[in-house]
Amino acid sequence: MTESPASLLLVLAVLLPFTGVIFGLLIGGRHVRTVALTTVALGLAVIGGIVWHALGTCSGSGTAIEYVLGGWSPPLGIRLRADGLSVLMLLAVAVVISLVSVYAHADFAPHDSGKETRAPLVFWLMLLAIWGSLNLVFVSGDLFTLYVALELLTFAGVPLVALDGRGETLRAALRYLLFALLGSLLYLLGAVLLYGAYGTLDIQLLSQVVRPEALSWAALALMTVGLLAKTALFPLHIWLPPAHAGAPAAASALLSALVVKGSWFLVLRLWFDVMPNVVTLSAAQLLAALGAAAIIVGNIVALRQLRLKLLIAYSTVAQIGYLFLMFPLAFGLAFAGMDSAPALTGGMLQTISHALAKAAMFLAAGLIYLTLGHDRISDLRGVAQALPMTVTALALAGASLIGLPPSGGFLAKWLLLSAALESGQWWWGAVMLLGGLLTSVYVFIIVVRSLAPAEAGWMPKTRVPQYQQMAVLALALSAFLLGLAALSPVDLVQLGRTPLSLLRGTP
Amino acid sequence: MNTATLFGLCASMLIGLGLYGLLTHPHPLRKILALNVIGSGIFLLFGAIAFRGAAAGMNADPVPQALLITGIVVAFSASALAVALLLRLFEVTGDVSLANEDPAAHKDTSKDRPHD
Amino acid sequence: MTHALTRFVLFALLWLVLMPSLLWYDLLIGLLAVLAATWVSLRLLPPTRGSIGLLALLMLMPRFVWQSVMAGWEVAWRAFHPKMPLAPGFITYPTALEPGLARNTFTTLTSLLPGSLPCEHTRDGIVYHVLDIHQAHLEQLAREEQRLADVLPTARHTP
Amino acid sequence: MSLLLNLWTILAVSLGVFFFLAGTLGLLRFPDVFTRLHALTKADNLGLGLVVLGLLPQMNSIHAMLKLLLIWLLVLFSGAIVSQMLAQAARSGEIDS
Amino acid sequence: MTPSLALNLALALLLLGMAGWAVLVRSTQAAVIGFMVFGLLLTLAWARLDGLDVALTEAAIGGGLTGFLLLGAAVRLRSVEHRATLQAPGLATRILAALAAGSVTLLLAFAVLTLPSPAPSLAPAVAENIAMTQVGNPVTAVLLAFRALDTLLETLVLVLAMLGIWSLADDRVWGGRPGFAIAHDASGILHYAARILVPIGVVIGGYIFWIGADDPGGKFQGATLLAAMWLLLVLAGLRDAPRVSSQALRLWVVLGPLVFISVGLLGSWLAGSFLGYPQGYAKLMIVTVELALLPSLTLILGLLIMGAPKREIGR
Repeated sequence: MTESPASLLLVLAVLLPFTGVIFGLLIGGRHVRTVALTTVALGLAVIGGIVWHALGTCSGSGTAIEYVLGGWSPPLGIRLRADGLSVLMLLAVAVVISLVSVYAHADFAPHDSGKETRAPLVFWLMLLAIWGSLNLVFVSGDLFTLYVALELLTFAGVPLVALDGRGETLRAALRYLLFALLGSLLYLLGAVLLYGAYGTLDIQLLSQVVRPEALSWAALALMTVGLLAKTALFPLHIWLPPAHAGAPAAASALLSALVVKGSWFLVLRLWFDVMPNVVTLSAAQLLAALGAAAIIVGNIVALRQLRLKLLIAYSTVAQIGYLFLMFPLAFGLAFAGMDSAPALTGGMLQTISHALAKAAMFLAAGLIYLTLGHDRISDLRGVAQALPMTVTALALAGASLIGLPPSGGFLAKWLLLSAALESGQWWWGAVMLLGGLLTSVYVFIIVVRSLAPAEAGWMPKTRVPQYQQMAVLALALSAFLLGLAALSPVDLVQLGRTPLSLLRGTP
Repeated sequence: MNTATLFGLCASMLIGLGLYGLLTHPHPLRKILALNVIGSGIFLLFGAIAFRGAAAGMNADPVPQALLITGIVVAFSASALAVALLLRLFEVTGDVSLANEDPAAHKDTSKDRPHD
Repeated sequence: MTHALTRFVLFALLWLVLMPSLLWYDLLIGLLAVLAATWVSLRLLPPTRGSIGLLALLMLMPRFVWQSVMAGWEVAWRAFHPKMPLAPGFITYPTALEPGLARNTFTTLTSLLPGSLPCEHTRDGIVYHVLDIHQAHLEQLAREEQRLADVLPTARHTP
Repeated sequence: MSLLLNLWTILAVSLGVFFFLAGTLGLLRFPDVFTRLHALTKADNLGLGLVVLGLLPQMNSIHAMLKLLLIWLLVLFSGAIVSQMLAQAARSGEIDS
Repeated sequence: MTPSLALNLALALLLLGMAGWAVLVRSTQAAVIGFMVFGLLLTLAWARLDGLDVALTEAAIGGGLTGFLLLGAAVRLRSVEHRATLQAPGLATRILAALAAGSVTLLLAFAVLTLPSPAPSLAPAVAENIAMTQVGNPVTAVLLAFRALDTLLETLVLVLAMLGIWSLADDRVWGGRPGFAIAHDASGILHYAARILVPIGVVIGGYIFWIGADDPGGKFQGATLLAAMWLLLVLAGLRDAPRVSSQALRLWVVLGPLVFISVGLLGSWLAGSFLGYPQGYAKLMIVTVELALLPSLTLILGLLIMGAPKREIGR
């Protein structure tokens, strides 16, 4: 256990964004953007400190960062804990949040009159709230605190979905809320059962006492189903496309790139850290089968979309599918007594590269909409002329989604593919390849259409500021260059983690 | 049968009832109500578990009871947000249907403005 | 000032009934709550016009509690009686009480009386629903109004 | 002594329950919303009062008794207000019997 | 069968009956009223399960405020009730839903029957450590010491929900007042009730709040009662709903969370841990947090009921 003053950074990572929300609300008016951007800058420093600290211990003892709140150690109290998975997610989310903030600088500017307006206040406060809630999801070591974190995330996401105020976005927001509430209730139900059975909600303690018995199995099933509804895994995805496509571009980027990852991360925690010895390979296969269906269905429906934003939203449905392929791969390897680390690393890379690439794509779509005044895929000509950087970003982000080298998506798929072959589950590899093929079709269509020259005399509807394009490009470039992480000397993912095969006990 | 088991079983049935209501009612307000029934069932189950944990001179385990208070408040906030959203939807569209809008709405019409 | 003091004492008594502790911090919180209540009460019910002596009102309480016993007994009798003797109807009681505080206090107290239920304020007076239209409700209401006016001399219209 | 007090409690609470029963019976038997309001408010007021009186000797301190009486008074007052509001609403046709 | 078991059994059956009514009855208003009765019965169930704190919270928030909220919505949506129920699902959906619900119930019933005995419990751990928190009520000790982080986060949940509701306003009326129903009849009975009851409610709310340190009760229950008093004032037309742009309102709303976080940070300085309390000062710090939370919670709970801003800012 490492509890140095630096561990207090975990508390700050959660509370700093929320303090920003409080001050933003209090000061309000035209200053909310300033408050938000200041908070983002401070938050970046905090996350930087955590990463630096983690890298320091990583080369040394290799233990997770822990913080026991109020000095009351679990099971009575609550502890925060950041292992490699948490640190990576903290970092990825911080990058996306700050670049989205840069992008949104002009879109949610204070009103000229100096009077407070609705959309900027809500956007900036909810951006901070999403950040704080996600950080809490990543570092919380307690199942009930995680429930509160899930609800915070939902309450921060719903106003962004409905930010536009039109009837259809309100409907999408309400549907999203109902799905999400059922999801968190099922999660809570599972947590209640676990407390009834083992008398603790602390993840570390629970993982030591949980037994493969009917009660644990029921809890795991309920919690997983609930979280899948929140993650929008096929067939529980129907709420996602209208909710994500109807929001303003910057909000869509937050929702699609980040918010769905919160509940996904919890599935990962439950299966890999809380109850690895309860999980069966067939359950993992079932999860991956849903993922495979999501990949196929999501991509095919995406191909049939006429509007860019809906296409990107359906592409999220498909990409969420990928995130679940790692489950049977990792458990397959662990069952066979092999090292499951590459599968886990592959899955994490997939998540992070999707977060970066999807944020880039939604923001790019926003710029395209501003320039053209519409986002019909059939009529994208002139875009490359007006927005060269944005189209480059779109292509780079697309390349990462497809999995072209040296993108993060490539490295992720490479690791997952080799895990599939190694564990003798080639069919998941086949699904990945097919998904990549389908993805490449729509990415290709979008890029080619945007490259078409505009009609003579065509003028962009709005001139897009250069820095917005640069923010999008930075996101896409990070996704594209993420593959170079393979060159990194340390595997941060495994920081403070016990190999799965050890947790399960030798088969 | 002891008190905890009795209320635990009652809670299981409440959760099932709520789930059925949530899945079958088309009216969003009924769905919100059903979610509240599910929530109450979960809380009651947790209460039964707390009651089983009576020890050290306490009539019930206070940790779940404290968590329940948090849970009830969170559930209320969720209901309030959902109701406000529903009323706003009614105000804007004159309807409360959650059904998918007709496929034509997915096509681009130049009059709508998805974002700016 | 006396009004404020009376109310303060009444609320302080209420607090002591709820929390009969003489520890200084309990009393401090109690003082805060009582001061807040007195302030709210003075804002909501300024003592200048149509003032109701709360103390005087409390003196009336026992009588109306007794009336409510009779009322319960009467309803139970009618409900259990096989023939269910009812002759319901509306009567209008022309009151001299000022609209607002005084009149509402009157209707609230008389809603406890046997067999009558205030339902509406009209220009002619207060409309009561009664269970038995043949009983002498108007006379009884007049007696109650006199009692109320005795403890609250300012409650009546100056004719 | 305590036997006598327990006897009093049983007697008074039973009587209270009897009046609650009367109120419910009236609710079912009486013809319209106004008469039902009579049944509900007046019988239940008395029922609650008797239950409170019955429970008084079971309280272990004076202030617990005062608290119980206070609850009764508050319920009495709220009941009087609510019955007037309901009667007004019924009279103006906002609710139907 | 012992009387106690008979009582429990009757209560459980009533609960199921009322929940069944709330879920299955055709009319939405009838369903909501059923749900409110269900909430009252649930309060009794909590008392049977020795959860007086929970019973109070359930009565105040679970049954009372939620019921009020849903009833208001049901009345407002009366005109679309018929249309909304037209799209009732077919028999196949109903059967599938019943199967899903039934299997979850069976799964849970099975889980309940296989819960281990003796039950694991943190009660001994609470008993061992409660002296250090200097509060007498174990539930309060859990809420404000052992698991204070959850309570801090919960206040943030409330703030976010309030912001979420405000965000549903029309742009033109941003900053205005919620369109909460108001009766301006100064001689009306509601008006009268508010003027008499509210001050009494303030004393009782203060008492419920303060008793929470050692006995069942606490800031949430107290704040709910105070919020109800505020709603009564607004409903009776004695006070208007506040402007959401009001600086004073916002200050009071964020006061609780802000003090909570500050006290937490103070703990990390003085006691070496965030939300830790230095020896001997636990109760003082807990009371400070609770006192700051009371007005914030009161306002937020009231605002959650009042809904989104609807009326323009009058000048």
